[in-house]
Amino acid sequence: MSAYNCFSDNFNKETFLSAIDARIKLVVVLVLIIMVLSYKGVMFPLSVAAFSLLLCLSMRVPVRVVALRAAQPLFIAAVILVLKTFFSGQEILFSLNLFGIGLSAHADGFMEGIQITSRIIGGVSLVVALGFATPFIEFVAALSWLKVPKAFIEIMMFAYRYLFLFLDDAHTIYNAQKNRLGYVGLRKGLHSFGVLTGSLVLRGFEQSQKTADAMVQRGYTGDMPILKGEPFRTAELAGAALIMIAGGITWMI
Amino acid sequence: MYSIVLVFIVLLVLPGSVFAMHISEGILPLNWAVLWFVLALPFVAAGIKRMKDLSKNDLSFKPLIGLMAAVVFVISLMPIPVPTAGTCSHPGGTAIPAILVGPFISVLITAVALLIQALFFAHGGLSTWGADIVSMGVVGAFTGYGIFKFLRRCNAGLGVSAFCAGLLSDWAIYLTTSVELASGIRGSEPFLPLLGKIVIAFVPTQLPLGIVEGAMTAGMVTLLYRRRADLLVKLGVIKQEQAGGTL
Amino acid sequence: MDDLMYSVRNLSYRYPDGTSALHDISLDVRKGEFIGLLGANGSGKTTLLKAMDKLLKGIEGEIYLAGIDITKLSPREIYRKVGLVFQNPDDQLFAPTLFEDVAFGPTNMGLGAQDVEGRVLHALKQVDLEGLEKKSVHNLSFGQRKRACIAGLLAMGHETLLLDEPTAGLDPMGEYRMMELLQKLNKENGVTVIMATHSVDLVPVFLDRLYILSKGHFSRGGTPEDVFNAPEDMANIKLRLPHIAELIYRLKHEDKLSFDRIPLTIGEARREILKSLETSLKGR
Amino acid sequence: MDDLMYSVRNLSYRYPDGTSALHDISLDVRKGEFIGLLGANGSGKTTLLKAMDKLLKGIEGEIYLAGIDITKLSPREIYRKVGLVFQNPDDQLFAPTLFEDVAFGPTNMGLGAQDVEGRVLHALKQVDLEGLEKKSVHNLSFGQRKRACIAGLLAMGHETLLLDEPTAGLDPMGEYRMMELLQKLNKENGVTVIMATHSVDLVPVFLDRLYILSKGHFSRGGTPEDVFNAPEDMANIKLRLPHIAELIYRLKHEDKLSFDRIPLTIGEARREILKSLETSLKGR
Ligand SMILES: Nc1ncnc2c1ncn2[C@@H]1O[C@H](COP(=O)(O)OP(=O)(O)OP(=O)(O)O)[C@@H](O)[C@H]1O
Ligand SMILES: Nc1ncnc2c1ncn2[C@@H]1O[C@H](COP(=O)(O)OP(=O)(O)OP(=O)(O)O)[C@@H](O)[C@H]1O
Ligand SMILES: [Mg+2]
Ligand SMILES: [Mg+2]
Repeated sequence: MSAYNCFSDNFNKETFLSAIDARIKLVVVLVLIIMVLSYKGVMFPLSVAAFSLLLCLSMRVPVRVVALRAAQPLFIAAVILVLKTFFSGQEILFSLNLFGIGLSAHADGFMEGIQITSRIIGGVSLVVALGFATPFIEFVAALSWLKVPKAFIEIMMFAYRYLFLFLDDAHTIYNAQKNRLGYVGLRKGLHSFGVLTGSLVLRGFEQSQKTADAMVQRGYTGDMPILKGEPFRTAELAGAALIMIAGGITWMI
Repeated sequence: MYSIVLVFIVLLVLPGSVFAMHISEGILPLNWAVLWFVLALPFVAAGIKRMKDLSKNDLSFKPLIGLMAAVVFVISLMPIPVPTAGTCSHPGGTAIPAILVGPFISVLITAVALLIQALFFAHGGLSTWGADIVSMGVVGAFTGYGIFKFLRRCNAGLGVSAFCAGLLSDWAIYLTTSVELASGIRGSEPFLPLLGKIVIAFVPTQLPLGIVEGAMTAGMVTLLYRRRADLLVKLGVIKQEQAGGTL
Repeated sequence: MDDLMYSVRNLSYRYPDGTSALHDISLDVRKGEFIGLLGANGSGKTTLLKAMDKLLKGIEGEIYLAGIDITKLSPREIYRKVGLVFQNPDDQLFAPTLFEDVAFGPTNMGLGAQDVEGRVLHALKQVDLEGLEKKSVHNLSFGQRKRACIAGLLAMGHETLLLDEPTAGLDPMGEYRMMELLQKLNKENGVTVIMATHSVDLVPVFLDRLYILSKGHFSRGGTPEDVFNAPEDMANIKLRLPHIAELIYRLKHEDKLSFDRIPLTIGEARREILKSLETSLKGR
Repeated sequence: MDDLMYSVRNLSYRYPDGTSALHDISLDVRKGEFIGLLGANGSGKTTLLKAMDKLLKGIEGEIYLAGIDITKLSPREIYRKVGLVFQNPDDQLFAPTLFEDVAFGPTNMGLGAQDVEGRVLHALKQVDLEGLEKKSVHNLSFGQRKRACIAGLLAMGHETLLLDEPTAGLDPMGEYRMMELLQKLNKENGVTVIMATHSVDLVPVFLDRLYILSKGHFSRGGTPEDVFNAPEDMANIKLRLPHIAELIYRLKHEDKLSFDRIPLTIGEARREILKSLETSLKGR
């Protein structure tokens, strides 16, 4: 199933990037995102995007997957660009006539659009690269180092473990229903969606009881143990600082 | 004006999936991103607190919430074909936990699902996480919960109440998303006309999608009622004397 | 050859997480054969069966079902011809009650209510689950759920069955009865059966031909006799001899009794032991 | 008697949906015993094991763990002493990766990271899963998941293990190795083992004592010899003889060879066959 197949975690390969401390990766990405969002202009976000995409390629993530991942945000970016160019701004760049509807492109609108678009491209590529370079577990450890409440992290760990199961379930039930012509016609379709959702929720309930039993039996008393981070490695810290400084300089130019 | 809207709609709905309810990374400038975070945080914190209280005496409560988050995650990624727009879109799914475990915990559940989606699916984003929590979590959950409780108090049936909760929470989410989007990409434009354009652009997908979401929510509650009425009683969705009766 | 039910050509598959589960697998199954897939845990049996049911995306190589490339068949066309029983019953059962679950398939096939009921009751009887129709599938014991899965397919009357360890978790009698049932379907109704299994003791009694998987490769194939005739490298493929064969093997090699061949079933073993006895008596 | 590990007194249990799964069960297990529960599908084995691990609410009767009524013990106190492996691995594995799942127990016991890692790696080695530490549990094959569950308990070093069909779904070699591992824990470390199983062929080789369940009642108990010595009513309890016993039984009753007793294992069978041969030779 496609949703499952393009999950980033599936593409974690053992690369130099996945070996880097997740805390460092997370902080670097957050800092770069803030720079991208606060930058006026397009150069910085686009160079960040180029940098992140290169990283993805170096991790041997299939280009198709990266494209798939970025497709939706890129599409939104395109729409915003068109919207901004044609429907806002004053300085007319050119006009065209589409099926009798007059449209004018505006230079200032276009500039604003480009600005937002580049922000999206930069931000999305950073997050995509982070997703591919960080196994879930290390991400969780990094969050806990960032003082995200433990209860939140626990919920996230449960969710992550079971969402694959439920994705499979949803897929199975959906196919079974389709085979039985469950989605022919509006009424039947709506009903089938209802049953599908209900079954998933029910499965969630029943599985959670079993999970709790299994956990109690192995010493669960209400708190999940979370991996403790190792001390930072100086080389990685230095590398991170270098990237952030380089980013900062590019940002200021 | 009308023609402008028309072109815009065509632009939006034609190629593949459109604006889902998620606001993707980078759309919001820093100031707005921060603002939505600040708005979202107290709700998430309240959700965590409430969950901690409830899980003190019930060791299976945290796993339950975690698994609900997984379920919401899956539901909010289900591609729903929207005939009027000729595309697929995703439901929000927040009304479901809102009815079952209350609005605050639902915000927490949504926040968790959104973070995983942002990181490993590039749906939504890190900097727009706050905004997405506010729309899909806070607004979605409180609308769904409020509507459901209100209708139940007016003696509406379980299915009907759930349907309306799902429908209205879906529409409320999309209104909020539109506001967030409009303010985020406004630039030098006036705010209200842009909001209008976005809202109208959403209509062909979101009107029918709301109905699907209503049907899902209603289907979920009726299925639970038929098969595990005891759970609904335990969660306080219905009262003991209502279990086993007719809808 | 047009009596081929399945023909798998150079099939390879890699899971999204990078695990390479099948390498260059080719196999042919003729109509009406009863085939076993054996192999260690994680050797790829389940993956192969799933690929044959077109449940995996992104396979390399080709799979032909009755001569037609399965990539050209819709799920509906496949499920009409082929039924797959999953290894874990919980992956398969989803309707609220046992009756509804088993009725699901026949209802899909567009049968009338009465027909459906007849089929469901018959199928439940075949797997010894009469009387539990109204029970929620979730509340069945593990072995009962396993039986329920099989009933769900029996009720549909497929011409080909793919079974992923159909007897795992069944009680000893149930295991035998299930194999007898499959044999009956195979012999009398001509159903082609392909099953993954770990029960080496049952294999020689029921199966026509075996394929042994090892780490995603075919390590060998043939009749049960062929396969169990090289006891030395069994350990590599995590197999062992059937107990009966093991006994005779030991009697032959350690106790130096004379046996012409290593029997695999109780019936054969009886004959061989009697024969060996005869020889000793004569030899005297 | 204070060497009793478990003492179950008149235990009955009815599931919320009305199914009466256990009636008036009493059993005693001494420290260091290796006990098997056998019985048809749905006879109540899983229910009994769950009751013994205090996972069921509303049981009738009493269960004593090392002399203490388990209703008086907190979950924490129970899990310190007793570990249960569920029948369906998917009910048991909950952490994202294999390593974490196995590490869950030891971490909760308050061990340091290094200790935990040592235990996890050792446990994974014992069940032949080295090298898969980072794999997501959801992506393991069925048999691998079953092994993972067992590793999760091994890593905790319990003094009593309850195992619900620990070898179901394991490959033939894996099954033997698992039983040998349990036997080693039992003999060398004095671990009390109580396992539900359908593998009649393995039972006589490894187990000290059996209890047979039938529709929620105890139908009989005793050593493997006692139990398999009444082959006639095996069918009622859905059991069969081990293959070896079946062979000798047939040789004795149908082929009229002389055997003093029905052996249950390959080793015994060899001796008996040689003895019988001797007798025939002499008789001539
Ligand atoms: N969904 C999955 N994602 C990634 N790897 C998987 C997945 N399912 C199975 N694998 C891996 O693929 C290999 C083959 O698995 P498969 O389930 O086909 O084995 P099997 O022969 O059926 O084993 P078993 O006897 O335990 O059922 C194993 O190494 C397993 O870990
Ligand atoms: N959760 C449940 N709710 C209601 N009935 C149940 C539940 N679980 C099991 N049962 C019923 O209780 C009886 C005993 O089930 P149990 O699971 O203990 O059998 P078992 O001996 O473990 O069988 P198997 O060999 O198939 O695992 C069965 O008739 C079963 O249908
Ligand atoms: Mg398998
Ligand atoms: Mg059981």
